[in-house]
Amino acid sequence: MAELVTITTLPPATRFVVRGGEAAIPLIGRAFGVALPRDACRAASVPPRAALWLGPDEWLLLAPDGDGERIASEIGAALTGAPASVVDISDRQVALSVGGPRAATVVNAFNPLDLHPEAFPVGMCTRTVFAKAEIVLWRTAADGFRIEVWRSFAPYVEGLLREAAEEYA
Amino acid sequence: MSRYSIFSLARNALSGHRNWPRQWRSPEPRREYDVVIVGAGGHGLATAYYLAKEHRIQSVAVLEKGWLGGGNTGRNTTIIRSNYLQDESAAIYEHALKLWEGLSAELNYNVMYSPRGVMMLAHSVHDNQVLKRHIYANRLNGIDNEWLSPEEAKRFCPPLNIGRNIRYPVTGAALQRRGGTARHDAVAWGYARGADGMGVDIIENCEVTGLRRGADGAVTGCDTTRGFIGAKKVAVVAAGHTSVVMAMAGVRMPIESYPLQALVSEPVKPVFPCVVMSNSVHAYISQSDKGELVIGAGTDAYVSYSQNGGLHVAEHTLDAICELFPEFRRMRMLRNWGGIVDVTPDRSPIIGLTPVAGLYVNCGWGTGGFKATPGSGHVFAATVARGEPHPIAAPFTLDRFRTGRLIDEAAAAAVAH
Amino acid sequence: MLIVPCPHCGDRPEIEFRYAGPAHIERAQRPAELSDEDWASYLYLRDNPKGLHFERWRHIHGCGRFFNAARDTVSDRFVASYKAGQKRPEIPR
Amino acid sequence: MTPFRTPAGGRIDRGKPIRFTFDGMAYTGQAGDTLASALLANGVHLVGRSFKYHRPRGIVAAGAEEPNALVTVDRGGGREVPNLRATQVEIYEGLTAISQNRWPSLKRDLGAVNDLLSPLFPAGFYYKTFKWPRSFWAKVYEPAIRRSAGLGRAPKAPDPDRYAQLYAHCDVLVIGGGPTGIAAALAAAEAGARVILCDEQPEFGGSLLHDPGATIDGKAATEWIAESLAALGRRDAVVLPRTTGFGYFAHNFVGLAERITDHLAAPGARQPRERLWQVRAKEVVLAAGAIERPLAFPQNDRPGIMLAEAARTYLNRYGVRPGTRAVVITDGDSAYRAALDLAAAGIAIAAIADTRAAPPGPLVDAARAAGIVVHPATTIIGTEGRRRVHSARLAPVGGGPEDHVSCDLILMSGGWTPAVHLFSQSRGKLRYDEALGAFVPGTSAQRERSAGGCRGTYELDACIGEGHAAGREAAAAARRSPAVSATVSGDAPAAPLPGGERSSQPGDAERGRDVAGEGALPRRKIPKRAFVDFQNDVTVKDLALALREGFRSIEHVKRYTTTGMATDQGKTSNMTALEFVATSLGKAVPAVGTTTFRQPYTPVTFGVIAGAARGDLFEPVRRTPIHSWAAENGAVFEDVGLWKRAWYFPKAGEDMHEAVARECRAVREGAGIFDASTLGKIEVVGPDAAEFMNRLYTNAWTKLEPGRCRYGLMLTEAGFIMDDGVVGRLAPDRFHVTTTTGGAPRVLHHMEDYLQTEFPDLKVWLTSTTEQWAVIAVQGPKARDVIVSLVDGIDIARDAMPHMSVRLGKVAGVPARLFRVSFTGELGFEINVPARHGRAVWEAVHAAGQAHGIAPYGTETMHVLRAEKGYIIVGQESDGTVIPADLGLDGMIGKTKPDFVGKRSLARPDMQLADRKQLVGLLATDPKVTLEEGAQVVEDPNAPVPMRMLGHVTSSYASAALGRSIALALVSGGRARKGMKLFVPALDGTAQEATVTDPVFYDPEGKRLDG
Ligand SMILES: Cc1cc2nc3c(=O)[nH]c(=O)nc-3n(C[C@H](O)[C@H](O)[C@H](O)COP(=O)(O)OP(=O)(O)OC[C@H]3O[C@@H](n4cnc5c(N)ncnc54)[C@H](O)[C@@H]3O)c2cc1C
Ligand SMILES: NC(=O)c1ccc[n+]([C@@H]2O[C@H](COP(=O)([O-])OP(=O)(O)OC[C@H]3O[C@@H](n4cnc5c(N)ncnc54)[C@H](O)[C@@H]3O)[C@@H](O)[C@H]2O)c1
Ligand SMILES: Cc1cc2nc3c(=O)[nH]c(=O)nc-3n(C[C@H](O)[C@H](O)[C@H](O)COP(=O)(O)O)c2cc1C
Ligand SMILES: [Zn+2]
Repeated sequence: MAELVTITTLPPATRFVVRGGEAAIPLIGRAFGVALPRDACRAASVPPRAALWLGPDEWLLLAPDGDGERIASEIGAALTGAPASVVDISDRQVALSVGGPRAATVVNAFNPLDLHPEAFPVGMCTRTVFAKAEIVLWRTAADGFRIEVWRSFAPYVEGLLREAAEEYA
Repeated sequence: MSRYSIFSLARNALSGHRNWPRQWRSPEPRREYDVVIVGAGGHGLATAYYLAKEHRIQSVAVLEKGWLGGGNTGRNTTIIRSNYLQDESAAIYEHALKLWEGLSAELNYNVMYSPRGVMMLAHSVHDNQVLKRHIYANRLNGIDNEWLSPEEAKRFCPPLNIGRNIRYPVTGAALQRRGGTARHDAVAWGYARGADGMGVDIIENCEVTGLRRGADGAVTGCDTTRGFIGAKKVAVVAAGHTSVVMAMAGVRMPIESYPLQALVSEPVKPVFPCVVMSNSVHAYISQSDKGELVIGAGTDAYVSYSQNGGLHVAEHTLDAICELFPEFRRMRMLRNWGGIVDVTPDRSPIIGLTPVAGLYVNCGWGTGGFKATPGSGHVFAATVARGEPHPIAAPFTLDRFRTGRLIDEAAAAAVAH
Repeated sequence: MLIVPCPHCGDRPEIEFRYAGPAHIERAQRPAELSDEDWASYLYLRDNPKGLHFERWRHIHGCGRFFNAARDTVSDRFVASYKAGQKRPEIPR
Repeated sequence: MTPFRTPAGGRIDRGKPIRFTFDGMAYTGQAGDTLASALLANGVHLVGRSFKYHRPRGIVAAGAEEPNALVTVDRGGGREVPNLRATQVEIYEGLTAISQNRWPSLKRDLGAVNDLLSPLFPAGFYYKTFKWPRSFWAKVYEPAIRRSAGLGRAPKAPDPDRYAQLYAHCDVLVIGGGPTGIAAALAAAEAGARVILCDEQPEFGGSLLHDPGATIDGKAATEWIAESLAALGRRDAVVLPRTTGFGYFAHNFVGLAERITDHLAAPGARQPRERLWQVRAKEVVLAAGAIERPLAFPQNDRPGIMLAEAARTYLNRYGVRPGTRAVVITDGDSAYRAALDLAAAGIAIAAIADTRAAPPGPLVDAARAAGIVVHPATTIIGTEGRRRVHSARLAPVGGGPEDHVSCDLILMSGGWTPAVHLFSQSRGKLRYDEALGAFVPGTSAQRERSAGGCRGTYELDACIGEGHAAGREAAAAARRSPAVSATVSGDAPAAPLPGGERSSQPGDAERGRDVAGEGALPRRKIPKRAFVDFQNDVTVKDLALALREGFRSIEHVKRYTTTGMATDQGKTSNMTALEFVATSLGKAVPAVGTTTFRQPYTPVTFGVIAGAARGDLFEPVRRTPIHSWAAENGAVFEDVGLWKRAWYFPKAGEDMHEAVARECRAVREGAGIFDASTLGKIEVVGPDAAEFMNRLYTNAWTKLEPGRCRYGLMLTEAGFIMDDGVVGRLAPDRFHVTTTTGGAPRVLHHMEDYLQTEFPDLKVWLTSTTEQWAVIAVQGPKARDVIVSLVDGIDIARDAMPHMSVRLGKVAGVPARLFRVSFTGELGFEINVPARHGRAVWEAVHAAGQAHGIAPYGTETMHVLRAEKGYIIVGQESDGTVIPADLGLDGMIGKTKPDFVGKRSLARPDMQLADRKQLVGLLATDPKVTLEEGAQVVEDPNAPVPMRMLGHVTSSYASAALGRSIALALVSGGRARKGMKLFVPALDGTAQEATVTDPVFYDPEGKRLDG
């Protein structure tokens, strides 16, 4: 029988927080290769890269580990004259994946959002809370979530996920 | 007023308790009083009592929109202590504590003041520093407060978990032995009975809806749901509703009203001998004489007059209670309620005169004014009677927000570095 | 736990937000020119109404934005929410 | 089978006997029994003692409203729960139940003397006495009162069980799974709604479970239930048995408590004991049924006296005969159904006493037809029997000859109370229905509707109809308007809720509730010892006494007599009390009003609310990337906010003092290495970055060159010091801002606040980088020598990289931001590297430092070193009441800046006073004495208490470098007191003399920084 819930730590990644004025937004998207989504709480992805809307002027860019310098310089070059902030936070956070038929239930143990597929469809992402920690939650598949969490909070979030998954083991 | 004692109780038992007199009357309001007090909470009633008793001002009405004692006085976790850091605070709370010690006798009403000790827990080096600073200051102010090691704390409160395996192990505690609890309702009732016995009119179901001012700007009385009631002086003691009442006289206040929650467990036989407070994990707990664990939760984060709070606030508190007292995890919550607390920017009260002649205010006690009830009423009565602040009340002016001379207990507890 | 309407993200649970006090209290362009009274009133005096309240919230664990909302402080019902900088809406009493 | 079991019928499993004990006696029940039904099946009626008078008490009800039958269930190993209602405890093999509040035994309870003394204990007796002598209260009286209070005992060992939590959302939440609730859930699910249906009982069906003759849609009720539940399953509805809706909060947020393992003999190891459901429902349907009301007649509390419907439930649902010969006392119809069912089962019905003059209707006719004697206009004036009732005394309502009827069961029915608890918690307004003699839901305050019994509708068909309609409408409403926050049903305006109706909600609780005026109480004959609140032993006489003493508000009556304050929260008593108060005062019931309904509906375990929050999951434990190295190298940690920080690194045999002295020496003489990763970091980027910094910090930033750093001071708008930290300018439009460890989130929030709401025109953006960087501080005269071989691409020579500068390059092969800064007064560097490399770079530096005697040091040494230099720590030297001038930091204030946050406040009168507390050094006259932090500073230690205090010691250490103790203090007018001798009293009555000095003790010229 397939497991009802799987919780795994994902490999290191390149991450940027980009923020900026209107003019910068399309430029960043073009340079990064993924247009920054303008709809609230939506992620856009052109594998292996993705851009997650975090706020009206804030996005989280995800890319494979090691791409950081190239991305920084490409975006930097594209941004001539358009003010923006591009900050490498690859090491600020780590990622967990929660998958399986009970994935949403386990996330909902400590996250208060409605994770019904109609309310939180694949491709939706948002900063939110997980018990006493802040996370970014991204639904990557019908029964799969990626959780981005600040490094020092990760053991806590993972511990709670495992605690919630206990009864489905 | 008939005196209460074991003899009167026995005598009345023989007559089937048919002859007990009313504890207070329900008079019709008169047209005018020397002093009208808005709000029959503990502070308002105590003010009336001391006005009549110590200042011989007996033409006093206490107007209450609901039932007396039904505000925060009737819904607080009853913790009494005086081990405050700032001299000004220490003075007023200690003044109150001294009055608590004789209050049952003074009122001929058992308010069940129970000096069972209030223990404040430390959970870090920083907490130790802050609590010790309190102890040093308290001692020189003549207030008892002592430092306990975790083991001593456990001896004083056997259910306490001083294990090292908890998230924030207990690193020590400050104990004020004279601190404790009292029966909140009895405080209101005892003062009501005492004031009533000296001729004060306590008028329930009488909401103040307007404050009238004369040509000279001074107050002349109150519009109420039971008609206009004239007054030479009006003293507002309306706790969570201070802003609402003061706005009737056009005075804006440095006050915000927040819901503050508390809860009780089902009653059990005595297990918890004292009061324990932990500021850093946010838990307050004692056991009432009836057996419930009485637990204070936090304020909700937003201004509200709903007398109701969110489950997550109580949840946060019970997290902490279960961590410190793991044997209570199987206990059950019986009732959870809220009050409306009036919070000032420096978390200290405002007692005294206002920009409007004849209008006095006593408010801002926020989450901690029950313990001050006798002291607050005592110094406020003097302030209202004399028209100038009682020395103990003097630092707690409205004007301190202009000058910046705040009395900030919370800030002095400081932040972690 | 309230549901707070974020003008950017929609209805979200209260624990994602931080309440940030009354709205539309403007900081003076040149505070130095204010009297002590006026400055104290800016810093400390609050309407604290029982009823309709214009207030600030920040969707701190969401989009991160500060915004304004109108809420009844008796029923805790939200009647409006709008972005920071927008005008206070007319709300029929 | 046990003696009182019927030969057939009921919903118990007759094939599955289950053994359990009660007070050590072994009994057998059947699967499906509650403890109450199993005890009754065994003929056990005496199950508890009352709170105050220790009167023998039996089982009154069959559900959540039970006031009397409270027991402790002990599963061993800390799994002990007091005060459980026997009517809700499902039996399992080996269940151990214990009665409460009796000593030495339930049958022979010494506390029962209280009953004899009861004349001395009327309501509120303790307020009137125990005041003399004063010292006796705390030592004698109060302990005695406390001992006799309480019911069960609190568990003594930590609870080993786990508790789960879940947030859930749905279109329609249905609370109560009787016929109404099932119909509602089904209708909603069929309309396509996401549905959650819960019931506190193990089985769905509610009243149908004891109504075997009932039919729905032409089917037997049980069949209808099974089919309906199957249909709900097919539609993915969440159906939760053993789940109590306990709290209805704002914005349709409802708390449910699910009991998962308490009914199991051997719970699975992975199963949580209970689960907290926090449900956000677009619409709620309340279908909680109604609760039967007891009657307040004299001696109505004896074992064997129970609610009529409860007796019917025991008979029909559990196959138990609760007696052999019953008297029924009622003022309505429904008790006749119980009488008929009992009679049919062979229980003699000695009489039905009906207080109505001429009870009408088919049920009455049916009773008469069955040969049951019905006495109209008859009431009950007393009962007899000590541990079980053995007779009833009946008499005509208006008085007259009395009739002694022997019986071992009395069924009482005083009508029905709709379960409006959750409706009322939702802040809906109740309406008093004269015909029903009960409060029913009036205007809703939230998106909710009530149906069936909890709305006063008792006909089965009508209940089904209402349930259906409620479910259908709720589904439609959920579809129409998905937002929970901004609407209530009907889209009412924002104004406070309309008046008129009686509210029993918080918020209005303190709004005018009538309190009767002066005037005599109508004289009424008060029945003797007629209990209103069984659990708290409140009698009609107590209520009368409260009224006589002037307690007129129902809230006062509640608090003075404690009626309704027991663990059942007055489910069976509140209406009786209220009606008594109303009639006594000559007022209409709604004019008196109810007390406030509060959560929880029934008690909820602390553990399920706390959930998984324990130990390391209580709050996040934040560890730095270097934590593991520190742990492996013997560090002792301290909690700083959520962080664990290395406090000191003792070597074998060293105590803290010795370790710190050694660490300090290492830094002053060679080099030390320190984990500063917890410092908050914020990247401030954009063309207006410098202008933004100008407005948020006291200092001026415009002229700071890229590559240089500056110490920044941040104030609150009230002018008090909020935070500080070193800020490096990386580029004209990019600052690397550091904050205190605890201040990081607060500072970012504060910055965002001003940026978004006061200065939205500034083009600058903020990003937290606290956890991006591991920060390794290398401090000491050899610091440069230690790192020079590891640094790549940066010239770290003395002049190439001066104090307070920042460079980008590589350290130990890793991209780094290298700061030359010092918080020790020594030459120092702070190496910022991406967190994942933190430990490797630390190890490289540590290895490179071996040649220079490098030592790892912790926060304690850091504190000592900075104190020797007079550097402040926000939160230690400052405390939220301190302004820059107090700390001698006026120099940090950009004099030419027209404004910054906090500037205006510094001009307020109090900020100018000469007697403000100012930071100074304090040197104890005895250099070996380390003053205690927090101790007060005074002029005259012999002055009388309360003594004037000048300030306090903020920091105090033994300084290895200076070979003596040092201290910093905030002292009133301190700077003008330099050279003066002051005193620091200790707790033992002695006092230390100390001299006021400059706060910089070590290298006052700052030469070492330039090393
Ligand atoms: C949950 C909770 C726990 C607490 N715990 C503690 C504790 O452990 N220790 C402690 O010391 N303090 C505690 N407090 C604080 C304490 O309860 C209050 O500070 C104190 O009781 C205030 O007393 P008061 O008489 O000023 O106010 P209240 O008792 O609130 O009295 C004010 C009265 O004014 C009336 N009123 C308002 N407006 C009008 C009007 N327009 N017309 C007529 N009447 C009006 C109100 O109805 C009310 O009765 C707690 C508070 C709460 C809510
Ligand atoms: N006078 C009368 O004749 C009379 C009186 C009352 C009831 N009734 C009968 O009762 C029925 C009423 O049906 P109904 O469905 O409205 O009520 P019900 O009593 O059949 O069902 C209510 C259900 O709600 C559950 N419940 C109550 N509060 C709860 C909570 N907070 N959380 C979880 N579950 C909770 C109860 O356990 C019960 O199963 C009808 O069949 C009617 O004939 C008759
Ligand atoms: C110290 C204290 C102890 C209490 N004990 C009980 C109790 O044993 N039973 C109970 O039902 N309520 C108890 N309450 C709560 C009151 O019933 C009530 O909830 C509170 O006074 C607030 O009023 P409200 O809920 O009517 O708004 C207690 C309250 C306090 C302050
Ligand atoms: Zn948002």
